[in-house]
Amino acid sequence: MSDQTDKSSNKRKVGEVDQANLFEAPSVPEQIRMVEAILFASSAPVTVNELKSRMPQGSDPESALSELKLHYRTRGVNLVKVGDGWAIRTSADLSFLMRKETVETRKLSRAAVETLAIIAYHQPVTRLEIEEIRGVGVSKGTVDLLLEMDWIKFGRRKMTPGRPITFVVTQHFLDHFGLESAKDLPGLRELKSAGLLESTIPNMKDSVADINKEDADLSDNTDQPELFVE
Amino acid sequence: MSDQTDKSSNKRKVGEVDQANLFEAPSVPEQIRMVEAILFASSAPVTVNELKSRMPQGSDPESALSELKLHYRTRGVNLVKVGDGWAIRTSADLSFLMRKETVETRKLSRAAVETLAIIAYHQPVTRLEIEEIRGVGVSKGTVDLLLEMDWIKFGRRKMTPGRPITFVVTQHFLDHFGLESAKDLPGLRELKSAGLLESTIPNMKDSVADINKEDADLSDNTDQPELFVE
Amino acid sequence: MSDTPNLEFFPENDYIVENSPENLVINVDGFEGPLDMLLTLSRTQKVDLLKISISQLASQYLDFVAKAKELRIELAADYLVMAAWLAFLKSRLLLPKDPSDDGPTGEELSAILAFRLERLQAMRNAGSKLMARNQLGKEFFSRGIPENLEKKRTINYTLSLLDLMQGYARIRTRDDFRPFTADRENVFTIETALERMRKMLGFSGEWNDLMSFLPEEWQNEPKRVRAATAATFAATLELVKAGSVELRQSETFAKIELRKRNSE
Repeated sequence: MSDQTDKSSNKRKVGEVDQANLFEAPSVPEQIRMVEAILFASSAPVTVNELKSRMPQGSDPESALSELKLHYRTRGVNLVKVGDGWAIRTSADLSFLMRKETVETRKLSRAAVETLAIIAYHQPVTRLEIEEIRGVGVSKGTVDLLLEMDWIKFGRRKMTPGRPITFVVTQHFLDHFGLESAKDLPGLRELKSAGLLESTIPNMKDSVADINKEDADLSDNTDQPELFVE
Repeated sequence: MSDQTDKSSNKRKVGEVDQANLFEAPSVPEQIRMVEAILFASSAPVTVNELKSRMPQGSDPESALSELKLHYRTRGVNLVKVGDGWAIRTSADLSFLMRKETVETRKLSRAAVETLAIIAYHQPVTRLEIEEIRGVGVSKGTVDLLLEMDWIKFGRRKMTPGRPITFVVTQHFLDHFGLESAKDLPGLRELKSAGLLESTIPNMKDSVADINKEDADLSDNTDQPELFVE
Repeated sequence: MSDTPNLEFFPENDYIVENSPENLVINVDGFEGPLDMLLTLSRTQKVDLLKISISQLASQYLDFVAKAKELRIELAADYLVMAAWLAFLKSRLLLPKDPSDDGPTGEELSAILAFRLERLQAMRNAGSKLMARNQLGKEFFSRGIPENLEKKRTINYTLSLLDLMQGYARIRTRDDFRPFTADRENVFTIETALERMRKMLGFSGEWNDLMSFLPEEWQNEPKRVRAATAATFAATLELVKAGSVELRQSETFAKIELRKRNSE
């Protein structure tokens, strides 16, 4: 605790001094306790902004979060980042103790898993693009199920003819699979460098002469999912 | 963390040694992690027996619990005994964080504005009189809201049959509008010259408002409501 | 732990298809479209997907379609589209390249198909990897007793003095347009006054105080006096206008007097 207190002077940025003085922000250990309490109490991830809005003025939840992350690193519960939120979750290595808490979840069909994977790795992606990748139509039921599970949501429209709506994964998806962001999807980098995340399909009917991976990489940059543009 | 490891040798009671050897009980820090995770994830307080049954054989949840209790003593959440079970709870002093306060600015409803205006201009005024002036009933919600906002309060009873209670505006109301007294409210003539009244209003009405202003303090004037139905 | 997929989808080997077309017993319904079937067929070649013989794959697929036709199995349109495309691909692979033809070569078409198969396989693997991850509510858990966030909504009502005054003004103006129903008791209508005046004027040729025309029961309460006076005065004006009455007043605030006008 004491070292946290020592750090407090460094933590405060120069511009914040006035405000901090005005509002008498809580001490750093106290702020850590506050963030801890808020995160423990919530089953859903809490954003930094929400922490800020609930804590006394002048609080700096960000540094409290990094202290807490460190503190819980080796404990039975950990502080994890989920999208733009933070949550406390039990350590995955203790899952064997948790049989009792496990809730029976419905089994996803292969179509649903594939569709989910395509949305996660290709997002934002249109229904047509999903169908092109799977080589088969996507049933409404599959999309509805994923929407209902709050794993996918509608993204913005594509700037292509017809302005089709896109799908993206949700914060809840990240939370469910323990991902900090969609960039942390397993094997994403490899897939990308192998050119397998291209959203355009070489046209089968009048295919262009030089379809190869280099071209595929260069093609259609405007449609590149923003998440994966590096 | 390190001090917990050091303690592990002391924690094991003599009688348990054999069992512990047989089943290789987890280390004390590990047991603490387990208890921590189980308590966190459980939807109800967990008894020592239940902890024992869920943890690997040879575990000593009691000492893990007392370690945890000590550990969380000063933190944002505490380990508390609930009945014969144990649970993690927000520190009592931080319960104020479990409130999400949102401030919403709303326009007062038309009914409330009119009711308030009538009370301000005609006070002390009974509910029936307000209804006569407005030409429609006054809902309890409207009156309650104005009472709750501390803009109106009950005045004394009128000396008419049924001795109805009257309403008057409060000091808070006067402060809010920067008025010395309700008499400072502009009269109908001023409202008219400010363009707030239709010019078709007969002159008589102006004088009525002026009478009202004068009469405002003469209060219990039973004639008052009638002044405004002409 | 993390190697075990948590959400089962049909395991890949449910689709084992014997290499020879004779044994090809496929529940087409079990396939997720022609691309999925091609992917399954490609696995029978027991080589890396990158080294697969597209030509052989195309043949397998076309054999299947032929067999299905023979067995009068109805195939969905996209299976037939794929068959047509594969037949085209095969012909391109077999025929020597015509330099005047700027269409895609058989190799190019093969590359396209290989790419699509590879990509579908990649997505399938990604889905497995995703499902094999530790999942919330399975391997890791959120707080079992989440505390209810007490949502306290403070509503600040805004009201300016102007709003208040406008509200009052609104009521007062509205009164003038509201059907006049209130307080019949203390209302003396012009109609009543007119009727009364006409009767009284019948036997009056002298100047008379307007106030004397007021009914007795309207002469006590100030409020009633005011109402009756106003109505009687208005009625008098009507009668003056009609030419049946003369009106006079000697000075400001003096008595108003009237008399019946001679009709000649």
